Amino acid sequence: MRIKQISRGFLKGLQVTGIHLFRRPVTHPYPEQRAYTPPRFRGIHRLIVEDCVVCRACERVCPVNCLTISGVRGDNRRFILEQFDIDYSLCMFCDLCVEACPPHCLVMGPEFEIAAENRHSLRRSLLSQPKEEMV
Amino acid sequence: MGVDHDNIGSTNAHGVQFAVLQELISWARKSSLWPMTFGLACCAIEMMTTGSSDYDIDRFGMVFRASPRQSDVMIVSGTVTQKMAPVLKRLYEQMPMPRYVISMGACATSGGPFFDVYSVVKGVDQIVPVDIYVPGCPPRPEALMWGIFQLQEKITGKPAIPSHRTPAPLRSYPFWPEGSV
Amino acid sequence: MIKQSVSVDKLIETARHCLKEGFVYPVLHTAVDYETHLELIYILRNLEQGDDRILSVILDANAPSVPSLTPWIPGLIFQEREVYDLFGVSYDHHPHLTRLLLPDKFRGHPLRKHYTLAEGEVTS
Amino acid sequence: MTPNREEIVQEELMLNLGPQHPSTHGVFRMVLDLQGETIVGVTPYMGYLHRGFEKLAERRTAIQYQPYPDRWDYLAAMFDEMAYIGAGEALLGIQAPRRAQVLRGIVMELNRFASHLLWLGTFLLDVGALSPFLYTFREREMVLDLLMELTGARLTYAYMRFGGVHHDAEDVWLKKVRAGIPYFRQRLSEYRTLIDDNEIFRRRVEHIGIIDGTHALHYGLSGPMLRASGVPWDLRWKRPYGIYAEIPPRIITDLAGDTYARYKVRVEEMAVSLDLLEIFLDLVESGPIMASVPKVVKFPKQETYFAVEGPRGELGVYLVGNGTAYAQRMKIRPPSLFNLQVLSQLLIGHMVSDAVAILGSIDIVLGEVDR
Repeated sequence: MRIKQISRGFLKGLQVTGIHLFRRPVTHPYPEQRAYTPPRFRGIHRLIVEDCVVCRACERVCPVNCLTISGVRGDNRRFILEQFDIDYSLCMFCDLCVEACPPHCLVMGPEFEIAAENRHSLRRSLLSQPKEEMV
Repeated sequence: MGVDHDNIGSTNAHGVQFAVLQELISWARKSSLWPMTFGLACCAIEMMTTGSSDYDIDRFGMVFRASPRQSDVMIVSGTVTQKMAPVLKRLYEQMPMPRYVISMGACATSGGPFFDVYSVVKGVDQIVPVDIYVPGCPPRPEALMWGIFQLQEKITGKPAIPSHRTPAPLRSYPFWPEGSV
Repeated sequence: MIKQSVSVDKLIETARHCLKEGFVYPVLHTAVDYETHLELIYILRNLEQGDDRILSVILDANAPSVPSLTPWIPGLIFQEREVYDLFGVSYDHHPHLTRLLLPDKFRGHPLRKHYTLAEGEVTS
Repeated sequence: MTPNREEIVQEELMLNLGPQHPSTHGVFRMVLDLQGETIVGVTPYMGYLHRGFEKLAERRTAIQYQPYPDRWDYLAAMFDEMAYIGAGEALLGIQAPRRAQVLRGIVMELNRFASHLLWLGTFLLDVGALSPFLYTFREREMVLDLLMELTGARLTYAYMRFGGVHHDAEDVWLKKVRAGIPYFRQRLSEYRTLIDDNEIFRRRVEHIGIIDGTHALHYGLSGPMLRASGVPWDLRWKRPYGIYAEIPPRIITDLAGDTYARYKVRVEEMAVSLDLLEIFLDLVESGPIMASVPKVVKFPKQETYFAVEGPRGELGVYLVGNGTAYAQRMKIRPPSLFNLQVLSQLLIGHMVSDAVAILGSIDIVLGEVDR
């Protein structure tokens, strides 16, 4: 009786394992194939520099103060952006700055591969993003 | 015959031999980085996921070890508090040389969202030396893997990521084939 | 949210009365710092009727002390330790009153309003 | 010459488990007093992940604090958001529109399913089975990807807002979730074939860590821990919030109160979550997803207690406002911390190998225990 019970559980387990031999593998071939990112994915920020009015709404709403923004008043009384830095060692990718931006010029893109060897190189300026990142 | 570490890479009579040997050693180190199961907070869940079936970190020769004595790399995954800091330092000291530290997530890198909290250490680099910082809150498993590739590059001095990479596919679920509406 | 104010010396009596009425389920225990005084909150629940009872105890902010309810409501043992840890309220006759969350070397009680960051530096 | 059994002097041994230990589910530490293999005393230590969430609520504005609840209980972030947002909405007197409430229900049940999947995998890892970990994580990954498509992040969603939700769900996404339900049901029955009849698993978890209903009540246990002891208490229907008021109750209980009962209750709850998802998907109707909310959120001088039924139990927020954008005090009721209070009672008298299984069955998340 007991042997019957034990062997039943054992065979049922083997059956589940056996079925998996014929299933498609699920592992993503990551470094050879880029990672899947949905359209709403919250990765590294992108800034449309021309649209920014230096209102600093994003700086004020950021819970961790990771944004540094400064601008000068140019001709026809418009502010021109001088500095727009995000410290990615602090940023928690929470989307609040994007939500607060009145001209919708700050968005979050699909890139997330930004590991670095020291903390200072995680501080990035959004003014001069490489072209390939802007795709 | 022991290896004279000072001579590795130098241009003496045996220079070529040692350069090849060094390459072999760093290749071996790079291909068998055994991380320690050292989960602290939210990032630990993503670290576990990195070892699970969808990401399968074993492909790169990384097997999670439960003991610091058997591991080469410590992935500090999560917030380090003042209560945890002495434990972390002791675990680091128990690891054999050469040892590497990956600081995973904003909390371990700089305190992150908790940078002004009374009980949190502002960055794990105040306690142990860090090799690679992976930002994100928490970083997705691919971001951690990217950090691991950076560490492999640091060890060997050669690129660890293939130069040609295919674009990302659409996510296909078994119940929702790619591209169906 | 109907709060019942209780004085410190009537606390045990009121709690035992609540237990007799079936409010045995401890939901929450915490303190609120109003700088002039501390307010202790106990929320107890009667699972059969499904309603809550909230007890509020006003304490002196300088030397807060209150009798422990753990012998009657065992589910408060960690909660009272936590309030002792973070607010510095001392509970009389608590079975094991030590810091719950912070290291033993920690100075000060961080959830008090006048607490500053420098106060809590752990001396190692 | 080997001494007789009686002649061996039994000494007490102190065994330290943690804070770095693979089966403590985080940085939890307990010191076991052993007599031979039997546990005679347990001292739990916690606080290795104390991150001061309650103090942060007094230092960040209500809007700025919105991403933080995700980090309390990182396995079930939607419930933390719901507890904080629900408490805030009760203070501000806002009600979310119907579509937002249905969407909240959908994401919460998806998240409960994902959280129980992770628990199932790691619990079986604790009792010695490796392969269910790989299977449950495969399915969990699908749920997380569905949630990532909706919210943009995998664990820390920051999805709910005062007065609604942040993103609207497309029809395609809702169809995807609906297509996933039969698939997940099938996988769930596959796990049950693998696990339920397994003799080793049954003998490792049955009749250990028993707690009866009266004790469970007095210690303030909640969630599956309470229901596995035979107390039918589920906040989703006993204190309905949001859309749950319209759903007929399905409370899963078990009388045994042991580790196996807790396993059964959680697995049944996963099936209930899938059923609820189906009901919620039928209730989706078009409409706005945000109510009108003032630009600057200021909590009035009141206090409130709002609780939701998380995967681990009653997750409540006690919020005191003071008329500014900052809270006077916010207290989290962590279900895991209350559930941990019975740990020493559950463990004493058992073997060391049972300790890991019992601790796994409590399902603690240290982010929530220590806050």
